[in-house]
Amino acid sequence: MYREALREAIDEEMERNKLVFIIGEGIAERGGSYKVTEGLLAKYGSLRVRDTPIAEAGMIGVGVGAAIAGARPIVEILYIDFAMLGMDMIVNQAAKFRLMTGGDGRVPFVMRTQGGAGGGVAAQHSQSLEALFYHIPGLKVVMPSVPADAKGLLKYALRQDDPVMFLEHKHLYMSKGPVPDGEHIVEFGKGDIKRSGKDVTLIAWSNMIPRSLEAAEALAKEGIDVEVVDPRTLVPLDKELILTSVAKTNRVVIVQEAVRRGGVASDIASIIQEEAFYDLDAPIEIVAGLNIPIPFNLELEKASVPQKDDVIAAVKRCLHPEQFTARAAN
Amino acid sequence: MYREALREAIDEEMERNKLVFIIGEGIAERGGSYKVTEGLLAKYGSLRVRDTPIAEAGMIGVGVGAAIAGARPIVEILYIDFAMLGMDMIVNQAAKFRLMTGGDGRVPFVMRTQGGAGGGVAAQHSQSLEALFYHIPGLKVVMPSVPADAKGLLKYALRQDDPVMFLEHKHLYMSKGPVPDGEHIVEFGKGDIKRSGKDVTLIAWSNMIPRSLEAAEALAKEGIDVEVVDPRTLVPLDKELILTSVAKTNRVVIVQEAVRRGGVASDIASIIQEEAFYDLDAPIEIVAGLNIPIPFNLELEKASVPQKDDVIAAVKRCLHPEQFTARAAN
Amino acid sequence: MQNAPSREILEKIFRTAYRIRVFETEGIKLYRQGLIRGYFHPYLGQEGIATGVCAALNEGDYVASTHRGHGHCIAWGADVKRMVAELLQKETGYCRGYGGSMHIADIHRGNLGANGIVGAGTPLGVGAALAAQIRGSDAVTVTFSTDGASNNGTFLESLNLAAIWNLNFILVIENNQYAVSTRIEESTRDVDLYKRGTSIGVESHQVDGNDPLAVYRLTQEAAEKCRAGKGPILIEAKTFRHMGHHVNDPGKYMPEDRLAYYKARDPVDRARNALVEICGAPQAEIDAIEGEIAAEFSDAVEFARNSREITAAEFRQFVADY
Amino acid sequence: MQNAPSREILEKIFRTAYRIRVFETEGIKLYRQGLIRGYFHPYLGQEGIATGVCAALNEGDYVASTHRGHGHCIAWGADVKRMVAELLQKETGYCRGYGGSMHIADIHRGNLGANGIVGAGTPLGVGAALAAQIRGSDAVTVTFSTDGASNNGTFLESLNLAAIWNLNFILVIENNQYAVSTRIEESTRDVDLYKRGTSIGVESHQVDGNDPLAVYRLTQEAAEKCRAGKGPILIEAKTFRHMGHHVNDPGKYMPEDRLAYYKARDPVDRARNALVEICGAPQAEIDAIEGEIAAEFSDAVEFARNSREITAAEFRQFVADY
Ligand SMILES: Cc1ncc(C[n+]2csc(CCOP(=O)(O)OP(=O)(O)O)c2C)c(N)n1
Ligand SMILES: Cc1ncc(C[n+]2csc(CCOP(=O)(O)OP(=O)(O)O)c2C)c(N)n1
Ligand SMILES: [Mg+2]
Ligand SMILES: [Mg+2]
Repeated sequence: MYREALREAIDEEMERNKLVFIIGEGIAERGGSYKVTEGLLAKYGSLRVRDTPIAEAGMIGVGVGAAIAGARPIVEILYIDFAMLGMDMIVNQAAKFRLMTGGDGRVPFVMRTQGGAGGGVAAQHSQSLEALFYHIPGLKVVMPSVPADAKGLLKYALRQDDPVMFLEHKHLYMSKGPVPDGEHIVEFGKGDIKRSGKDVTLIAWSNMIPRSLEAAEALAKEGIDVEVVDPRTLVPLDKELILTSVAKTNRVVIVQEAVRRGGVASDIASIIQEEAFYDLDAPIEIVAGLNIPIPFNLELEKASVPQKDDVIAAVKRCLHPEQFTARAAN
Repeated sequence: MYREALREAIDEEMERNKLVFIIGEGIAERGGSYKVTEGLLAKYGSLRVRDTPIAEAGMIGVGVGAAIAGARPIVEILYIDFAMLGMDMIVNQAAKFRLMTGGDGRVPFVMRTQGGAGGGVAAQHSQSLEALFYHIPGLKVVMPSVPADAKGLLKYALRQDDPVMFLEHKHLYMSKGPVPDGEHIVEFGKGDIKRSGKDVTLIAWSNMIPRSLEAAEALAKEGIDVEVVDPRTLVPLDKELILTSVAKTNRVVIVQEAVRRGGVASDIASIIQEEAFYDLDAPIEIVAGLNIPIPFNLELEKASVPQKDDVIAAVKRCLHPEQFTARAAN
Repeated sequence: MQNAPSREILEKIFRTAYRIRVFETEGIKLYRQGLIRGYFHPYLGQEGIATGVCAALNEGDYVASTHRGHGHCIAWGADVKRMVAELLQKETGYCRGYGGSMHIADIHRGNLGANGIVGAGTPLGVGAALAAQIRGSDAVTVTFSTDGASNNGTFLESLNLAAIWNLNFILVIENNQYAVSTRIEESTRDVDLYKRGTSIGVESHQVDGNDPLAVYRLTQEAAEKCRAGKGPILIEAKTFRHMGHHVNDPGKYMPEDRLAYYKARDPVDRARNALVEICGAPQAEIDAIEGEIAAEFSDAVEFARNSREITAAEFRQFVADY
Repeated sequence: MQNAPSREILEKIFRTAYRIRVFETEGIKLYRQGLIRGYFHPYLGQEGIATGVCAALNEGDYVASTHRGHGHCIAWGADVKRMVAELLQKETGYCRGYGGSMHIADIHRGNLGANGIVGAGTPLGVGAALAAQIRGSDAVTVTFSTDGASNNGTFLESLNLAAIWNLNFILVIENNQYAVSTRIEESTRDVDLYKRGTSIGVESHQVDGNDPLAVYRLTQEAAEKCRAGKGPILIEAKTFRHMGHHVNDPGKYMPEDRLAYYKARDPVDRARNALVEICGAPQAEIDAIEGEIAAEFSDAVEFARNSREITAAEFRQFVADY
């Protein structure tokens, strides 16, 4: 399970390196709201596994400081929404320290948190905010979609020297999948083809991967062969993998849970149109959240983020743009 | 002058509506670091013009609360970089209140601040962070490039009911331009053609407008006729104006000072390729800041943000893509 | 007992405390039936605070609340119908189903709303107090806050602003001694949170939060001082939850003896006893009040169940404006 | 005078204070000549604090600083050459010209750096103290902070974390009574900032920041207590700037009589007097020290001027990694 894979990664890295430690709200005795840190207190003690007060700016800041001073902190923020309280420490300190020190200062800091809508937790507990970190040079942005990647990427995160926004999804914690035992490392910047196909390149990450795979299976039944590309890390982004796939399919759908306006999908689209303009046979389709905060009402919540049918429709639109755009027909 | 235009807007709106007030660091007796609020204390007194301690989260939060309770606060944040300290109040409170209350609650809150590089103020005082606000539904994002717009947009901001990120540029305060006296209002969502042309659509905002206009003049001498489109407000965005221009020129350059990765330019590009794919004769060119924090060294600082020559080169690339891309030649 | 409040006030206090008790007890049942989704943080055990505080405020005043906001909302006089409807995500709810438990607000009546971000109510409340000052009104704003929020930067920043601007602001810290499962002793070296107010020049008090009358009296004095230009004031009310953090938290980490201690000082019982002992209200009258409030809740559930949800078309229109 | 520090310490204190004085005085001239760009916040008048504090610390300890950071940097033993080179945006500077005045750091020697964000040094410093604890080291971390930063949320959040975790952390608030032109009385009702530490259970002291020896002694005690597991400790050092907020601020808002009061208690003079009075250092020796330090600064300017800037190619390589 995703959450166990995360736990394994933390456990193994804490075992391996005494400088790895973890702080967060209710992560010690209680084992965290999503049970990722269960058992770690008993194993590593209260020096390296400790609860914090409700002070996100403080805990992120303290984590950044500890990283600058050579430790390897993991700071767990309960909801990505709450990371907004610590943005100064992320944006102005963690992300900038390396450049500001001319390269001497490094910040091996990992912030683990989770985002996404579902279950009626409403506007302040449902956001997908990866785009905010994506735009800040100096941060790595990691969004694992399956347990094996969760483990391998977290292990890698804990061995490199730049601040990492490790973004999980509340709906993935219980998701299943094979997880290699022990030394399983996934480097940053290496995307993964989660399903290969020849007709359309579908780019997605985090919880949109399982949803897109479902859509792809449904489309397969109609004879449409979708290639599902999971960048796994948004920064660094595996452009090569994306462009290679686009060169093959000539059609692109990007699926993100975050709101449409100013999301990472837009950026990936801008890169593709810039670097593979002449490969494209149709406009890039972006399937994304509506430009609104997430409503409490479950039906409205569902309407606010991409569903399987939205993905299916987008794939079809991009296969037959002439049916949707007058100009394409000419 | 830009800063006087801003002052006029505040002055006229404070005169007009007793619920308009302004808070910020050093804005009262000292008149603000950029002299925008000079004279307002004397005219309106310390109830409506007041200094704050260095507490960005607090002052933004208090402004949001005052707005919810029906006043019309202007909160001046010295540098947009410091707004990171108040992100929770912006993202989770101001932007969401309207939806979370089912439409009943309104937040007529204006945050004025300034961004941009120049003068060696380094990584924590030079950012262009409009993309962060752009991605948060519920916020309006305003970026005036000339004094008249600064006045008209700020007056409009102070009469509408949603939270506004009013983003000025440190290099524009002393810039000159005609400013209509008295009742001059610029509505949100109405872009402006700052120079009309037929060969290339150049979209820019804030300080990239004067720079792009210079580039356009230089290009005009070579017989290249650039249309410079200033959306003026990024949210709402005047898509119509942009798409109309693109339909005419079939070529697009977008110039932003912010870093390339995940910037607003990417989003505008994604919209154009989505809605005007068949109009485009060449890839959309994005001229943007490098993906790094701004260095202190003046030469490196200059190299980090778009200069006139970068704009000129991009316009030429998009007029003759075949010279730059092997594929375009086929 | 020194200057007991009027019978009218005492009855109001009991009614409010009991109304909250019923709302939470019955609400939890609805939640367990799957009728309510998302988070539900019961106010059980803390009723004395919202009840005492709001009884001391006037119309035109403001309140801002927390994630554990039902009690404040009810004490501020909310329509229980519209509250239940909100929890059931119906169009007749306070937020038309857009907000839910953590966001119920009634801006037209000065309730700035519950809040999903711990600590956020403080700056918002100070802002409302600032707006009142700008308008020249003597309205008082109360922010209900928590022990957890007292370790958050917003506490210092916004209370300090209220202080330097002499705002009519009362910060009520409901110190229930836990933040989810974290004991207050793990979060601070000094569990007497009122001292933090004193340290920045804010008049600060401590009170038994399970004593609705004591809370009422202290708030009344505080509000008077505010209206006389002597604000802000901080009130730390010690209390304890009757159950876990939210409906799905069994709260096993709460020591039984401490729970028993506080349950023996149940604020609803105390409000009832005050009405009986001070005003001599007969049992029949108490029963009548309780019956009336129980019926009111059943009606509210009925109302909510019969209400419709926002339609797709309404939603589209809402979205179009963003 | 009670247990005067050793002659070695007294000389170190004077040398450091004087070195800062020269750096700032001469640095301002370079700024006025247009050789330094961006912000330059002089530490003139506050030398006693950095000097006294750092003299009491050990190798292996950490410091974190503010936007007004030259003094801390020098007191921590930075190479003046590399500091001037940084201000002149040269490749030999501490940050290779990427940082500038507000970001000079020397992470290899435990200086976490100046900071352009008021208040940010506190969590970073607490973090360094936490890292030391994790490593099992008894290193102490000092964050130099300011009156302005004391109204910021980071103050409460991070000092509280240091307290509950018993970190070896000393927070030194340099209370120079102004934040740019804003008087401290306008920013808080209680100008005795140390009380904020007390209110959260942190041992807190006040000291005359213009008395380097007093600062030294207090810091020494505080560091000892930390190493004995009794941290964190807060020290409020009252002081006053000798000029405006930054080089281009004439500082006219500073009342002349207060300025005169503090100039009469000049920390560099006091450090010099201590050396003369306690150790009987002859004037010739003082002159020699001063001459040496002045020469050191000239050499540093020479060094910086002769250094090169980062090349475009080096920069491209740097960027490629982002
Ligand atoms: C800023 C923030 N951090 C964390 C949370 C998650 N959270 C919700 S309630 C809670 C505990 C709150 O404890 P306290 O503030 O004492 O209020 P109580 O629940 O005791 O009423 C936490 C950690 C949150 N909602 N907001
Ligand atoms: C978070 C933040 N807000 C505002 C500023 C702008 N600023 C720089 S220095 C300063 C005044 C600082 O006063 P204080 O903290 O007392 O330090 P001092 O300058 O007196 O040493 C301000 C407002 C900043 N750098 N960071
Ligand atoms: Mg609590
Ligand atoms: Mg100061």
